[in-house]
Amino acid sequence: MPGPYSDKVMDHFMNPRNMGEIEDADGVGEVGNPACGDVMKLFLKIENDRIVDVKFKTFGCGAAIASSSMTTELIKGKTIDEALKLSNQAVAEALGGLPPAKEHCSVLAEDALKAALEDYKKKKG
Amino acid sequence: MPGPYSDKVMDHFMNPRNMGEIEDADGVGEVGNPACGDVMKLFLKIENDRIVDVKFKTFGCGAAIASSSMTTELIKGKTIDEALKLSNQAVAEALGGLPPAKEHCSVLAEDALKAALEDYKKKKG
Amino acid sequence: MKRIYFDHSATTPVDNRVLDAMLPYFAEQFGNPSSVLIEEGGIPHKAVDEAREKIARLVGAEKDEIIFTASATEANNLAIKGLALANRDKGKRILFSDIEHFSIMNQADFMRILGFEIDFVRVDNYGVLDMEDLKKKVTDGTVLVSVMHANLEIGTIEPVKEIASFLKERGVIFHSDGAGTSGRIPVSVNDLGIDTMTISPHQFYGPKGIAALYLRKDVRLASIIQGGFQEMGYRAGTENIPGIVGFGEAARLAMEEMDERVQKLTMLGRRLWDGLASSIDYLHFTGHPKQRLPGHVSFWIEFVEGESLLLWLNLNSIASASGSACASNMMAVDETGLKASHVLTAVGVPPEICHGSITFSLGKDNTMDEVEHLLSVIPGIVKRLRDMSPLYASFKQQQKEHDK
Amino acid sequence: MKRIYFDHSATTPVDNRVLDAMLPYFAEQFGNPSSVLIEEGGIPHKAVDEAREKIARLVGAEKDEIIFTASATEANNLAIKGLALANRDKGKRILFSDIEHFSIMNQADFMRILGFEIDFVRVDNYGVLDMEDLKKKVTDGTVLVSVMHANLEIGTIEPVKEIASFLKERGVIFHSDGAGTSGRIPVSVNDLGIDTMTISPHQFYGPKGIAALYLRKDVRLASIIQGGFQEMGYRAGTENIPGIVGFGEAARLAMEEMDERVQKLTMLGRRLWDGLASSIDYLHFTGHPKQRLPGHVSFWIEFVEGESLLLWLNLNSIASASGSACASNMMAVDETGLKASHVLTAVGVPPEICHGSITFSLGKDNTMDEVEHLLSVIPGIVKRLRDMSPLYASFKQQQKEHDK
Ligand SMILES: Cc1ncc(COP(=O)(O)O)c(C=O)c1O
Ligand SMILES: Cc1ncc(COP(=O)(O)O)c(C=O)c1O
Repeated sequence: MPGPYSDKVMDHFMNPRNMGEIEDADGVGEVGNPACGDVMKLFLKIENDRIVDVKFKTFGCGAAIASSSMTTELIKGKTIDEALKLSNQAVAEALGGLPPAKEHCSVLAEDALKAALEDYKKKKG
Repeated sequence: MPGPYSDKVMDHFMNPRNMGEIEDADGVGEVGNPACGDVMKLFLKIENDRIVDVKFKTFGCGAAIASSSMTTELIKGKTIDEALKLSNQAVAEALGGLPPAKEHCSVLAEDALKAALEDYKKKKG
Repeated sequence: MKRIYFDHSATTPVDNRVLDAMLPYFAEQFGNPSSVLIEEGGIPHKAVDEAREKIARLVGAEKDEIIFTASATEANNLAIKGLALANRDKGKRILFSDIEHFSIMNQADFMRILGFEIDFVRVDNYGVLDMEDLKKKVTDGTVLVSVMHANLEIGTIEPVKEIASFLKERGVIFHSDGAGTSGRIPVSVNDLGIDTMTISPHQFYGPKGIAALYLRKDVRLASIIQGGFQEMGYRAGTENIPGIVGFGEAARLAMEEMDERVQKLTMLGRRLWDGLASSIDYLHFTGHPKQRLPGHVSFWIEFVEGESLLLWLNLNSIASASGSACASNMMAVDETGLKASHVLTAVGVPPEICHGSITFSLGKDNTMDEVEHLLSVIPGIVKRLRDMSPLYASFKQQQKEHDK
Repeated sequence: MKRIYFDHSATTPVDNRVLDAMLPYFAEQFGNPSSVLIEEGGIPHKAVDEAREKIARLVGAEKDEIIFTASATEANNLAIKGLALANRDKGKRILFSDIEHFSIMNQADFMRILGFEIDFVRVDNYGVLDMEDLKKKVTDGTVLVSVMHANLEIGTIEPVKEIASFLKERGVIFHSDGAGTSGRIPVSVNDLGIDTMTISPHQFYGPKGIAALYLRKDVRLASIIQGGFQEMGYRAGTENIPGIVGFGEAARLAMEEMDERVQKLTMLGRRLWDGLASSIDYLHFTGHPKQRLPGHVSFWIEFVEGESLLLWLNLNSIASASGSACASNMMAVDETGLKASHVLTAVGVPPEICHGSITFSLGKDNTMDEVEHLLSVIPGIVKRLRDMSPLYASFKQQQKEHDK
């Protein structure tokens, strides 16, 4: 079906990777865009500065869910420094592009990741 | 074919009655409507106050030709007094009606008749 | 799987009988109706005439009270701009209801450039026009009021007759956008007492690219598209003959089958409504529970985002619509336009939780099996999306703590 | 007898290949392209996109420089009103050529209400724009000039490229009505250098009810019909999908078959021209003898009224058009509108003798046999009408006296 979403986006929307929560997460980031109504929550498990597990929960549109899912795939196994370098463009690109009106969803995913890493740093003190 | 003109109009347009000139006419009337470009010329042969022959020439649209033709039919054999009573509505009615934008053509026919009768009276002195 | 089309508010398929009526006017009877003096123009001219008659009959009007336009949008633009300009000696103040379609709403700026003042009349939580607010806002110098006949997002039918009778007393012109009603439910312009009404055939199995404005005799209207002498001078341009013929046939069929269609839609709609009410918690219906379009069921679900729900329904072969900001502004050039539906906001749904709005609008060819199929799949989708939602998780958490 | 259609300036039949392309979009792919998130919307959305591309290619434009409208008339209205309103900071003065179509001309009053000033630029006796008059009339504060690409009544093709280049220097926006040219002769908007151009598919075997405005990138345009987000915000309303698809296909075919069509029309047109010149006296061709549309032959005949000639041709199975006041205002509500064509008046034909004007506009499916048939019947008709004419009688009389 021709539509505004790439096959990649639809794949991640239908089969989200790493959906769920981590009970004893080392870092949790929750961000939201009230204009659009998306809310993303990212849970990180970190060992030796490396993201060993990641889960997400998202209330939002197709692009928001796919961006969250893709982000978890992109950072799993990465070091914190590597993860910090992840840009929203990279997320959008990995998804095969997002419609212009939906680019903010990948920004939201980047923001959620930053917030979770921030939280991790704060918790670690 | 459905069109703006009645069958009667088309019949008189295609087969105009009394088309031509009368060389030694007793009355001739020529009228024109410069706005539309119609010119009508009516020739009367009158004996004992009665129209014994009538012919017309018309430069003009379908309605103008049909109105002229119908007028000649309606007045042939009539007395002058009877002919003077012929109204443009009567001409239009006899034609099965004219489109609103063409009603002036029947007026023109009435005018041509009046002018020809006027001419007759003038000539008679 | 065969698609289940529950989005008749967006558009409807052209009825095959309508298409058949249109077909001769493309390649065979292709003439220009303005060329009345040649044979080629005669039959199309007559066809336009006959279609106009059928459409007039559908809404109880006279033939020469129907003006063809290219869309409901254009009809709404012709009505607002044309009535305001032609009657500006009466006043400069125009009122729109808060839930008008974009094709009314988005004229506001243009009208202000023309020197008019636009104000808005409130609706209640069912989307019904607030008569008290209207009465307060119709001040001296009010020339025109526009209140739609029914809103296609929430299904509410407005008290147009009551509004018309009040406005008539006050000498104010009244336009009603009937894109959601004419051809769908019985409409009589004289009974309603309106001055102009938009009629949109692609909402009732007619073609796209054609619509009409009903204009009550002796109401003054200016044209917005000038040119040749078509449409009694109100709207120039060579006529869309096949479109007009199809419109006429759709109108004829709508009139003939009206009772049957309404009855069926009422029944299917009721089952859908009840089924949703009993199977999904935290679901809120929108619009008026009784004064609504038959076969129209609209609602929002807490902790479920509309676009995602719509996408999942689509993946399950069900076509629906969503007033979700994300869904309805999908094709915007950027995200600046992402606002929750003004209609849902107007009926008091808090903007931060109305993103789950969905509209099911059924049509004459839908079946009870299709309704039952929808009812069988939607709970699973809702569960799935809620399971993904951090909002639902914390709500459940709070609930648990509260229950302790 | 089979009809002979020589009135392709009024409209053309839809090509069967065009109709075939349209058919799936009525009852099957009927979705609303705005509903991009459901399957029903996807294919129509893509179809609109592809059609836009084909139309862009026809005139050498980019895809997003094409705005769909319902008619050439609407495109002309969008251009004049939309360009003037969006650029009114540049000036309030607008120029039309003296021979623009009604869909430009009749906007004058509306534009004056909006505060603009309209002036007119002369043409010469061939209908070619008078460049000197243009240069004189483009004064400071001139925001917009509209000169059509070709006039369908007299066939003349205007020096649009020259006009565009002058106006560009002066920073004045230039609209050209291409209803008579695009799809008929090769058109390149970049080569011509125009800012906007009207394109009308029912003039080249596409459907009625759809047309387009080419809008050069970064030229500002205001909308005249507001509503949803269709057509990049320039023109709201649910798209006429079958119409758009048919338009696209007609554009593709026109491009593919352009050379062939032009060649054939040129040849048929030449034969018709020469045949008339040699068989009918006191016949005056109108328009430019060389810079004219292929297959377009227009003239007036002294002592022959146009409507009557047209009616007789029609009775002989030949469809033509007449600029005769009587013929072209046939459907006026009363006779007040009966004026000789403003085009013929502008090219210097004295109003009292231009009632015999006739236009033959040939099409791709006409044949040499049809041309020969016309040539064989027209002298008899002319004789018949002249024999009825009192004007011809007195002319002949004068001539006789003069010859003595
Ligand atoms: C109530 C109402 N009016 C007008 C319109 C505009 O219709 P169109 O896009 O066909 O012009 C719509 C579209 O859905 C509508 O719902
Ligand atoms: C040059 C020109 N422009 C515009 C138009 C208007 O076309 P339409 O009636 O299809 O809107 C015509 C109609 O013949 C025309 O000749």
